[in-house]
Amino acid sequence: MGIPEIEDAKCLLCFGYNGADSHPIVARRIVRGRQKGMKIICADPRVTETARISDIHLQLKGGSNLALVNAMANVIWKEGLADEKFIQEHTKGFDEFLKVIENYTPEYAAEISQVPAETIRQAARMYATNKPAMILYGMGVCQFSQAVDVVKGLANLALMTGNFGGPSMGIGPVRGQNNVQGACDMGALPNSYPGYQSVTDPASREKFEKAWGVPLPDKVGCPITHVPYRILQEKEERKRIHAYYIFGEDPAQSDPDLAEVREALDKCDFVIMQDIYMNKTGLHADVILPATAWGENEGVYTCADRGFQRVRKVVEPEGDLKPDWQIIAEISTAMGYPMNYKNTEEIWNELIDLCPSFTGATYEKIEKYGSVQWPCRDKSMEDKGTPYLHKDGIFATKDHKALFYGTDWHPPLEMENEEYPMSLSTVREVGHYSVRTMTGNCRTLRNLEDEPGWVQISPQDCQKLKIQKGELVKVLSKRGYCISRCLPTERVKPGAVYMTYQWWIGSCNELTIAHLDPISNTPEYKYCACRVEKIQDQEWAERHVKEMYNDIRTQMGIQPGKGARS
Amino acid sequence: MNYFVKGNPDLCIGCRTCMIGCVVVHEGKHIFEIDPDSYTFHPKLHMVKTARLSVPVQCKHCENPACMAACGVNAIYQEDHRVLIHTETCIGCKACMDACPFGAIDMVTVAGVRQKDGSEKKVANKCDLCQGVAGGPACVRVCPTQALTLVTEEELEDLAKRKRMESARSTFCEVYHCDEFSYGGRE
Amino acid sequence: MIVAIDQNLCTGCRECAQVCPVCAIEGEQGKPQVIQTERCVMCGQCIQKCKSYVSLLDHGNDAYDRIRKERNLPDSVQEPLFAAYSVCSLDKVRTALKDGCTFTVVQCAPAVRVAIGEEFGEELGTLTPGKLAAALRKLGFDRVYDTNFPADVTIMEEGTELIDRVNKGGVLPMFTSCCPAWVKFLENNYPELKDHLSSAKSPQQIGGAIFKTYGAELDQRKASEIYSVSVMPCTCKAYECDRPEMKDSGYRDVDAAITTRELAWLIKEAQIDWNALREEEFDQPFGMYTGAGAIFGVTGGVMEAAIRTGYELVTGESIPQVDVTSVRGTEGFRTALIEVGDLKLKVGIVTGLKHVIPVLEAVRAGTLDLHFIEVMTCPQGCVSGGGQPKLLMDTFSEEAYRARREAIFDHDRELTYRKSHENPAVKKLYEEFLEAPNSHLAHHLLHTTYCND
Amino acid sequence: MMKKELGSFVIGDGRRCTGCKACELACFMVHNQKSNHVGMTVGTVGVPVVPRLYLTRFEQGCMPIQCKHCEDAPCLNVCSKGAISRIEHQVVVDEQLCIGCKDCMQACPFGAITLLPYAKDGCLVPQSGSSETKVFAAKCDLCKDIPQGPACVNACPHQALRLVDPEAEREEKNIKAANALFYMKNW
Repeated sequence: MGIPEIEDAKCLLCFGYNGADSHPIVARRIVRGRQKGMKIICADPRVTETARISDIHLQLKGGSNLALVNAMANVIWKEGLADEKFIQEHTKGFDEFLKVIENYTPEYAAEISQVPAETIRQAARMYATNKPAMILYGMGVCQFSQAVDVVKGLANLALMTGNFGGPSMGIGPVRGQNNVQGACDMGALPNSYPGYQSVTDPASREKFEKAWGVPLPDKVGCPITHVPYRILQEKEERKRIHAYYIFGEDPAQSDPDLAEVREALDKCDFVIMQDIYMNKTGLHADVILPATAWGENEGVYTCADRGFQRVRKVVEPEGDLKPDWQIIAEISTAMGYPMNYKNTEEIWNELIDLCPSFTGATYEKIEKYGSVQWPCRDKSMEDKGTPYLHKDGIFATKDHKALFYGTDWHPPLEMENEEYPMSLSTVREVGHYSVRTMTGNCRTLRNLEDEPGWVQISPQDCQKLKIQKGELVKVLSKRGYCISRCLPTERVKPGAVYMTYQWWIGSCNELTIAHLDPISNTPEYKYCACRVEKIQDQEWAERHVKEMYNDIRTQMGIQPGKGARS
Repeated sequence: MNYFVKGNPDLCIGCRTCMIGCVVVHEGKHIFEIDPDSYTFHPKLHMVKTARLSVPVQCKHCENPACMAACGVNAIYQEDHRVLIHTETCIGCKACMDACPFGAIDMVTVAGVRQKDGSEKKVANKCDLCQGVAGGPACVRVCPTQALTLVTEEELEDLAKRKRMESARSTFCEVYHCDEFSYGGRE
Repeated sequence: MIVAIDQNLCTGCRECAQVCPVCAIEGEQGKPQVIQTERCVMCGQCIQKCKSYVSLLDHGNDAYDRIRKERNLPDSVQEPLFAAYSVCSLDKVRTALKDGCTFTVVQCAPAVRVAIGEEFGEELGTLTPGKLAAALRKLGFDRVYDTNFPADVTIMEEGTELIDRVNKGGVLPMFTSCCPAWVKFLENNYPELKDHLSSAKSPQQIGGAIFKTYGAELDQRKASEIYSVSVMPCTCKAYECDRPEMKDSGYRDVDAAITTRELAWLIKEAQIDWNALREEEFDQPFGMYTGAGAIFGVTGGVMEAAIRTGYELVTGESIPQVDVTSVRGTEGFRTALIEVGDLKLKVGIVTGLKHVIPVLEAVRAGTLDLHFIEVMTCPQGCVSGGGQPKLLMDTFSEEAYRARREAIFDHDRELTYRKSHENPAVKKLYEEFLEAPNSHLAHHLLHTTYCND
Repeated sequence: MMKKELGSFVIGDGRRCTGCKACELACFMVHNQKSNHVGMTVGTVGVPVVPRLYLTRFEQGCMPIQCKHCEDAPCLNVCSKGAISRIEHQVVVDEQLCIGCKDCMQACPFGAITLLPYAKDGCLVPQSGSSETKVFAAKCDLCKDIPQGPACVNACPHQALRLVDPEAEREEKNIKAANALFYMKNW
């Protein structure tokens, strides 16, 4: 489905996705859809902007996603709201799925998710009876150890109600960071070449080996979240990692359990950091390769709805920095694999000819139509791409049938306990973006909000801890601690605290746990146990925060001494 | 009658672009070249987020403003459909701040100006409907979801008229089941 | 008039009007207020309340001295002066003290010793009987006696009168008569109930009568030479001692009554260093008093003292529980039932004159089934009297009254004798002089009548 | 509530004030307990009453006037002796330093400062070099270092005095204003 189609959906199930803070432009569509009478069901532990204007807000307890999803499926089936014709014709595995969701009555899910059973029923009815219905899910789904199971769970709901293969329906991942979709399309994944062609499939491997003239390994690569293990604890010498080439990523800020990440970076023999600004990872790198920023180079981005779009250069880069592709080409040539592309189009053409589903997306076509949503197989101008997948229920599986997949819910790994009585979840905050490498240096955004950032706590918990708005507090978990500013808000329920991972001082990733989803290897950012402590000496805390911020900015070579004005 | 900007909580997504737009317009484009410490970030509207809503709140440019009455030094005056504060005259006595029932006025530092004892000079700050800015209020223009609208006298007038018509029509037709307006025609 | 409002200082805030128990203060809001003398009972609560002080800004720099002179206050007075004030009668006392040949006698009320210290910076409710005696002696009084002694005598008289009324079907319920403002209130508004009042005089007047008769004999002095002064927490006592009928000793029983605050002025004027004073005893025999006399200063105190003695007079045995806690407390009107042998004595206590009106209406209608009722005009008895040290902030009044009340009960607990009839001096008084309570002589000297004018 | 940036102040409510001056007396008392051994009772006072708020009468009623602790304080900026400074957001006069030049009295637009006699250890302090009593600029210091201050607010029998915390109240009024917008959003 396409982003513009959001407006025309009759019903939107927004699961674990805070549009207003992560993608204001997408949120515009949701608001406009609401004005056009779209029903909104919002599942989020917090009262997000979408929840605020939703018809039904399923304010579930963190870590109970699958229980809720299964319960909705249970209600849809029990109340006969499923599209049985679509199920027969376009899906299989429905009966095993039914056995799984059998005991997920709304009452059972209510206990786990703290959402009243009646509300779950209303939500399921609303989703099933307003077609076309669209599902948007974000990091609230993906950053759990049961991430893949919940995505499949949501897909089950869409399948049960025939919400596939048409406009303004289906299920849409909204992606966390910019061009995540493009990176995956281009094969920056441990298990696939460009165009999602699997590394373990001999045919694909031979095609790429022939095209690139080098033998390619037939095993899946190492995901970023396994790198610390492969540096620090890997027993087999052959598997241990000695060099780490990082570009456009700041693991020392955005990966969980930062203490372990820093240790890994320091132990690793050779670390290269290629980025447009200095950042926390840069502090541990042996070599810094300054690359051009988004306005200084050109290329192709892919939007969350699979739309290739051209990015063009606006400003000539100053200082000795090059576009990313030129740096990689030079390094590859130096390492004995000559790459002498003249421009990005040459690279793009080589790539789309190797990927059947991208072949038709030439530069010319993208510039003409503004955006081409793959798959676009034919180079002729008529093939404008595919706005939505699985048209008329034809799925990409061999027998074109979608597979139902039901599993049982299980709680997150690290639940609250005696020593760490509250749950912590990472969230987004409008005003700054990602790891603040860019927005951290934009003055008006820094005026709006600056270090050490906020920790959102319910007013009841603030009263118990005797902390006021704006007071600096200490947040601790088994992995470490950080200092942040208390923000009492009725938008969160007691017992849960929420922090944004963009803050360098109030960096919540000092606390998060590196427990991964077995398939997607995404860490369980959205749930770990933590504790909030009052700091008695506020003067010391304020000075300490300012000094830490100055030190970091000085080490990074940004104007030294110009500390943050919090 | 004075104009004012009104926020619609149903459209507002709490992104605060309006606050940044307000500062940039009042500070001027050079804001991005000058030394970050040489300007002051004082938006003239403030985002309010509660459990139920997000919407910015700013001065309503009242017709007989409580702030103007409370001002000890006559620094507040009405001109060009708006209520304005003459910041050179203002002594920061906060009477207006206490008088305003909407909390639309706050006290802000004046960049680089110190009092005799070294403490920063602070004066009253509130929405001036972007006086002298082409295109009118910046917050209205920059809002990504058009949640802010400038309400002028005329609009207010015909809003009231429209509501009167609507209630008259619905009472006449739906309550008394007459089919069309007959201007006092029959019983 | 003893209690007055200065028309130039009064700003018409009418805080006093709300405090006046008899609604005797009238005037428009914002205009000077006027006291209706026929209704006023001179309790002085308006004086305690008034905050409209002589201000440099509003009245000019020399207004203070002028007003101080107008009110003939001693020049040593530096404290703020207010619109509502009580007439100062220190001149008479000063001349008496200077006059070599007058024999000056002074008595001080139970509530004075727990408040006078406050005027010299001591904590609220500091108990200072010893310093009080020392100061009075230093001022030149020939005999420093204590109203607590006549208080014990009052119990003997009133207790006996109560028992007679109960046994012989006398007029019941009987009201106490030691609070002059309450007596004046009854005379003004319920004259037909005057027989309900105990005929016994107040301790001040009983003391005055005794000092000028039996006391004169003991000191071989002629009554005419004696100048009898009393120090009272009350502004109405000055009116009581000047009542025409208060001359049963042949002379004014009490020549002058001054308030606690006036005594403080006198002490300051004599440049006596209050904090350096060493404790001294009251002169005997009229300085000897019991715990029962001491608790007169608190609401329910007279009642408790009467019960402690009345119990023994009726049953012949001493009261099992000396602390009759059932009559204590600060509510405006409370009742209690005391088992005195086989007699079920039903008593009532009123504090704050506003609370007595429904009681009087019940008495008039004959529906009030009580034997004995204590009535005090001031909010919590004499400790909160109109002549007591005036608090700068009303928010401290509750704390002050509580502190003074507790000091009095502490004083009661530490005394050797705690029941009036055990007072050896009282026994000697009856043996040598009065023969017996309510005897002919006692009746002549220590009892009085009401609604005389 | 966010870090305190603005000075609080006490404001009178003319509708409730009866003009009884309990506030003036309380103010004098708490400011002279240590310096002039003023106790709880009138008898312990040996110096003239020097309040720092002034009950003011006008035809329709009366109310006390006191300092607003301005953020750009004319008195502070005019005091050539530097006797007036800002301590923890409150504007305070150093009584020893004040030479009674009366500039602050003329600068204050509210008449919240007046010259009153200065007393120490229970007696008036003479000016150096003359028998005249020393005077100082008396104004509200919001009961600095006085527990349970401000005393005037607690002493008022009719709760006609209110301690205003401008920032906290502004936030509350913002939320009320935002809620009001909730009801206007359909038009």
